[in-house]
Amino acid sequence: MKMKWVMLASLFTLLAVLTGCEPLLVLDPEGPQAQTQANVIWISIAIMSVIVIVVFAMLAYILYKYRASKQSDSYEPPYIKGNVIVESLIVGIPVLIVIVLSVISVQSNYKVEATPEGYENDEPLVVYASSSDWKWHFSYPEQDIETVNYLYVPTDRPLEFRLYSYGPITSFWIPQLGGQKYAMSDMITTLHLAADNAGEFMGRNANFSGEGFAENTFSVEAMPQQEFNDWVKEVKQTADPLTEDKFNELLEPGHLGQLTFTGTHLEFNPPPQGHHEGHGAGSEGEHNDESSSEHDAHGEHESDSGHADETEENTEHQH
Amino acid sequence: MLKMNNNNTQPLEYSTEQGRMNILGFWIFIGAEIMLFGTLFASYFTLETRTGSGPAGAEIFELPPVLAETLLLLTSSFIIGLGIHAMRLGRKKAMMTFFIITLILGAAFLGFEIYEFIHYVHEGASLQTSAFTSILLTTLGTHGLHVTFGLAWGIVILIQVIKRGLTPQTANKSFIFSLYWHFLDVVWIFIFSFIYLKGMM
Amino acid sequence: MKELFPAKHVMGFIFSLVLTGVALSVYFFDMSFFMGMTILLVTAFAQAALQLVLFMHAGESEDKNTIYTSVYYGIIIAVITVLGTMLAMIWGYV
Amino acid sequence: MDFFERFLIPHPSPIIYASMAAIVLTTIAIIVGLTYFKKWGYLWREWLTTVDHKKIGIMYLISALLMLFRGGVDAIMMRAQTSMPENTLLDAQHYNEIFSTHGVVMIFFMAMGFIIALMNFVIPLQIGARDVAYPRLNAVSFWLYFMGAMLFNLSFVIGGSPSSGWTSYFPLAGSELSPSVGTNYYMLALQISGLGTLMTGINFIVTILKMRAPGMTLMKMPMFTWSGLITNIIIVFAFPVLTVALAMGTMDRLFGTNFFTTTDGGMDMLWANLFWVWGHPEVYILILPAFGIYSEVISTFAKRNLYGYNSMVASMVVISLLSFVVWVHHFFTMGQGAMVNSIFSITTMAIAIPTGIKIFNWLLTLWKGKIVFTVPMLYSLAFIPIFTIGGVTGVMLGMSAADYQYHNTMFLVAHFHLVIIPGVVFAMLAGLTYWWPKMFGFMLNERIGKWAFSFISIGTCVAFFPMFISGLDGQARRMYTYSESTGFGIWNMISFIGAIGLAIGFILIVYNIYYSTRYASRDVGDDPWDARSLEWATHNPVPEYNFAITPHVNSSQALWDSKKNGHTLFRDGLKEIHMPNNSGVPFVMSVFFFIFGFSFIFSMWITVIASLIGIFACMLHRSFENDHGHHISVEEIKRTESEVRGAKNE
Repeated sequence: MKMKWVMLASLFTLLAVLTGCEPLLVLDPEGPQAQTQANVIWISIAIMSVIVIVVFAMLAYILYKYRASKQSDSYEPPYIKGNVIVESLIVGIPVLIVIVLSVISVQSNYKVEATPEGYENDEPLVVYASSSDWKWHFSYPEQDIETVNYLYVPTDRPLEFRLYSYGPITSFWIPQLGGQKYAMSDMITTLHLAADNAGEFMGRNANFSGEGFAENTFSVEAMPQQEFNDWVKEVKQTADPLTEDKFNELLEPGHLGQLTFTGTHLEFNPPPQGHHEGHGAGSEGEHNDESSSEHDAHGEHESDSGHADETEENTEHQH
Repeated sequence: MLKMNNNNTQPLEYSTEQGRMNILGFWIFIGAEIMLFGTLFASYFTLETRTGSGPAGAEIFELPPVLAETLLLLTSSFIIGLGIHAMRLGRKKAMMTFFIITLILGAAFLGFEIYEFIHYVHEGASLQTSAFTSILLTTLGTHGLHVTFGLAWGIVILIQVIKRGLTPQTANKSFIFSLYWHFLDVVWIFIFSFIYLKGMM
Repeated sequence: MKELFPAKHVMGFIFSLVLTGVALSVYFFDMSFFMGMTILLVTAFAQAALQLVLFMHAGESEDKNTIYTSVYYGIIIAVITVLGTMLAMIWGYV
Repeated sequence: MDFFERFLIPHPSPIIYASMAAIVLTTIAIIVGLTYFKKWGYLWREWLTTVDHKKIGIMYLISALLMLFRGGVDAIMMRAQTSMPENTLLDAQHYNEIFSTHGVVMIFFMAMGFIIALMNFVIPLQIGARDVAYPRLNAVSFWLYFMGAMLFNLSFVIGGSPSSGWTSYFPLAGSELSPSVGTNYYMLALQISGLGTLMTGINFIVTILKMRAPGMTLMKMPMFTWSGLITNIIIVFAFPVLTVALAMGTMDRLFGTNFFTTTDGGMDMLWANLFWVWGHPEVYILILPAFGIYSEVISTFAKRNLYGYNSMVASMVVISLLSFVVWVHHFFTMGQGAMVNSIFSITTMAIAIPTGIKIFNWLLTLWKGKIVFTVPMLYSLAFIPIFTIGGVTGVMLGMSAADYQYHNTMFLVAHFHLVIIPGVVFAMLAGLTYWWPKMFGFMLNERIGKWAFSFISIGTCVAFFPMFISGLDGQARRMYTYSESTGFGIWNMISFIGAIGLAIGFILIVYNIYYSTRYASRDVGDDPWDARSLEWATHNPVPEYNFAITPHVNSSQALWDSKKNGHTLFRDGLKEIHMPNNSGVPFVMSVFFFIFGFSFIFSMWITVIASLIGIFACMLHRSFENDHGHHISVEEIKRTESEVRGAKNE
């Protein structure tokens, strides 16, 4: 009996905290995608709470009512094989719940995979976000600048992140703007986000990627378009250009602070083409304007040499 | 199909309870093997076009040796079927002859496969060349290892039949071995169809 | 001698050779990918069924239900694995 | 010297040196002890060569308990490290090794060992059989599992542990980014023990299908046997996938193939795909036997028949199929698009339906019952609410859009621990306590057992509920440290306290075993719980041949019917009993497998070939061996039976 109260109490603490004054990052959305996800989470919490409460109540009632200490010694529990109506109810109700949840799930899936709601008519800001052990490189091809470990974004534009990795699989995650997506070395994945309000958000790699994983974070600052433009202008005036040598140096395993460059690494170290190699037919028109085979070879060569450096450094790193 | 509702008409390999359990257990093992090769096929189809800097299937596949391997294995599967038939007739000599032919055909199959592998390596398609060649040679190699193991197993069983004659135990082992051999043929048919023919289509 | 070569086995063998021949047509004739795959699927599964029933005697023992269940289960799960893998690894992106 | 350098641990620390010393000392102590008490012969005759399913079950049990403590120590260290922000108890590399080995040990060697232990001991008894279908193969299975476990644990002191997570995602686990031999240990140890598990699967399917007592049709099997049958079917069809994946991973690491590399067309996500094609069914391999145990325990202590037997069976069959079609939900965030995610989201949530049916059937079994709160029953009752929370959060994770936010966070960690701990650990503890008298002939102390239960169940809630919150607040899993400003500190501290509670609970269980072994009464009768199924119809301790006379069965609760409704279980007279002989070959063969695995890990090809020859020699020996077992005469059975009864009358 004791147990149940502990559990109920923990559940209520959970709910109290979830609804409490200091909102949890995931449930404190600052963009339409995170909003969609938070809505799905709230709806599912609500439906699931009903199930949990029903099960708890039934269990508590039955345990209280049918405990042996309360029954007479002569009581013989009956033999009950089953009952069609009861059994169809315990099948039927879960089926209905799953159908409802499936509809919600499918709708929200298409929502989070598309341009964010309310931003459909705007040209998205494309940012290439690539990870290397254990940092993030953000390339702004439109602005022709690149940052490391921090991200400035305008608030009134949809954001289209193109993710890939120099090394292990990582997962790009800004909880308050929207859920994560993997960055992998052999393909580009696309994540559509948007920031409704200005503010500073936490971003990180969520997928375990080795020794420096815990510190593999970045900061995100959303600001009005005008401020963003000013920042770009300032970067163009003050930052050093990103050279190939410099970039290869950056790729070496380790942690770096926040860095800013003019130019992007996309020119000399292009991202993997399309989706999976050889299956990118559908996406090719979407993403590339160059002939893919030439670039593939080039890219491979580049990442090869980058990789060799990495391994060397890796062994050194582990002394 | 043979009817066998009572023990008198039951073939020797089914005559003991343990024998019947062994046969059933082997069938379940075949279920697991279906999944093993299913996984290899799933990986093959996924990696099929990922040839990196190496050759694609159409560039290295050659029909004649593949066709020879197919015919050899199909025939050996037919012959071992005859072997089991002879065993059920109690004709030990005939059965052993069929088993020996089966094993010879199996060895010839392996010979062709080894030739094929050498050819691939020659064409610059080794195990390390690309994802495609890795999975190609692994899938073929897994089947080839099964055949090799089958050859050794078949010889061991033949020796036992020679030494002990057709007892419930040796008959049971021979029958299970025939199941294994037929199954390898089935797997080869899928390799033939979905690796070679699909690749050369 | 004749009793060593039961007609059913011989016919089965000839039939499997024929099926192999039909499958080969995808190599010798020019046809669409869809058509070729259909032929291959039909001939491969027909061959497998032939081996299973005729040569492997899948249906002869008291455990035939278990045997068929095990084989079908294996085939179903294997096909799901192949298709699901293709879906998640390749088709989903196009 | 180069040759020996590879055996060194890359990052030694005082903890590791201490454990090395402890392992060496324990080994010496065991060897000296065995020699001093002259127990080598006993050990060899009674245990190492045994083919008796009961003894094999007990050996599985001991190994699983040992592994529980190995994995548990890992867990405590992890929780201790993260209990405070910026803690420096462990460095990143150690933390990574510890969470990797924690997962592997707990899933493969603790949970699998435990379920196979109980299946081994109970299923043949429940179906009224003398042994399993292939007793010799059963011994091989155990020894392969055992050698796999030992091999994996050797990584702690020789060569270094794996550190890329229990899932070993490539390319992180590839030879470039994980150059130490740790991941080789992972690949080979799991391969060897997986082989053993596959054999167990085949063995038990045949046992259950072919060796049931007369009258026991499929729909009259006890629920634990049913769950065992379904579990083993899943094992047979899931483990070959792991075999292939591990083989490919090994080849990538050692032979330079390109399956999961990032160059030459390799595809890292294929590993994740194959791993989870096996991995999701594995979850049900673990949980279905637990469902079976709960069905037995709840029915026994509610003094009622199991409600909705048919729907219980049907739901397990549905689960066995559905478990193979949901694996992509482990990587919804891979970018495969809304369509694929929607398909797998729906199949994932669909699994909740048969699982829900089972929960309600248990509740309805309790209804109108006469509920006794024994220790096994307490675990079963605590399972229902905790598992419900774990289950519904699983449905939430199944909603793929929201999963983008839960994926890789502590929310996920909370979910699967709240499923696996009540779903597997509670069940194993319930089953252990429940069947303990059948295994060892005395009961575990109820009072200590209830204390242990309280610590474990409350500890579970305290340890894992806070993770839901820190997960939603953005704490990713597998982070060895975090900064104070994140605010995760308080939740992790609560978790650590819960973990200590769990540890105390497990120590109490060990104390209970010690205490009960010394002080408990040996006079417990054959059926101390007033239970319902056949295993309680034979004597305590169970004779070698299980049942002197094969029982006749008329329902799924045959013993209950014989006690209450006048059904006669034993109708025939005594007959000679045929039993299999012991053999040392399985043990020897597994030692060769161990050598094979070890040399493969360190690329020592000469010993690899030598051990392979050894393995084949063992197989050859088995093939040529003419071993038809032995017969136990009627007189001998009579003597044994009267001895057992005599012991009870003392």
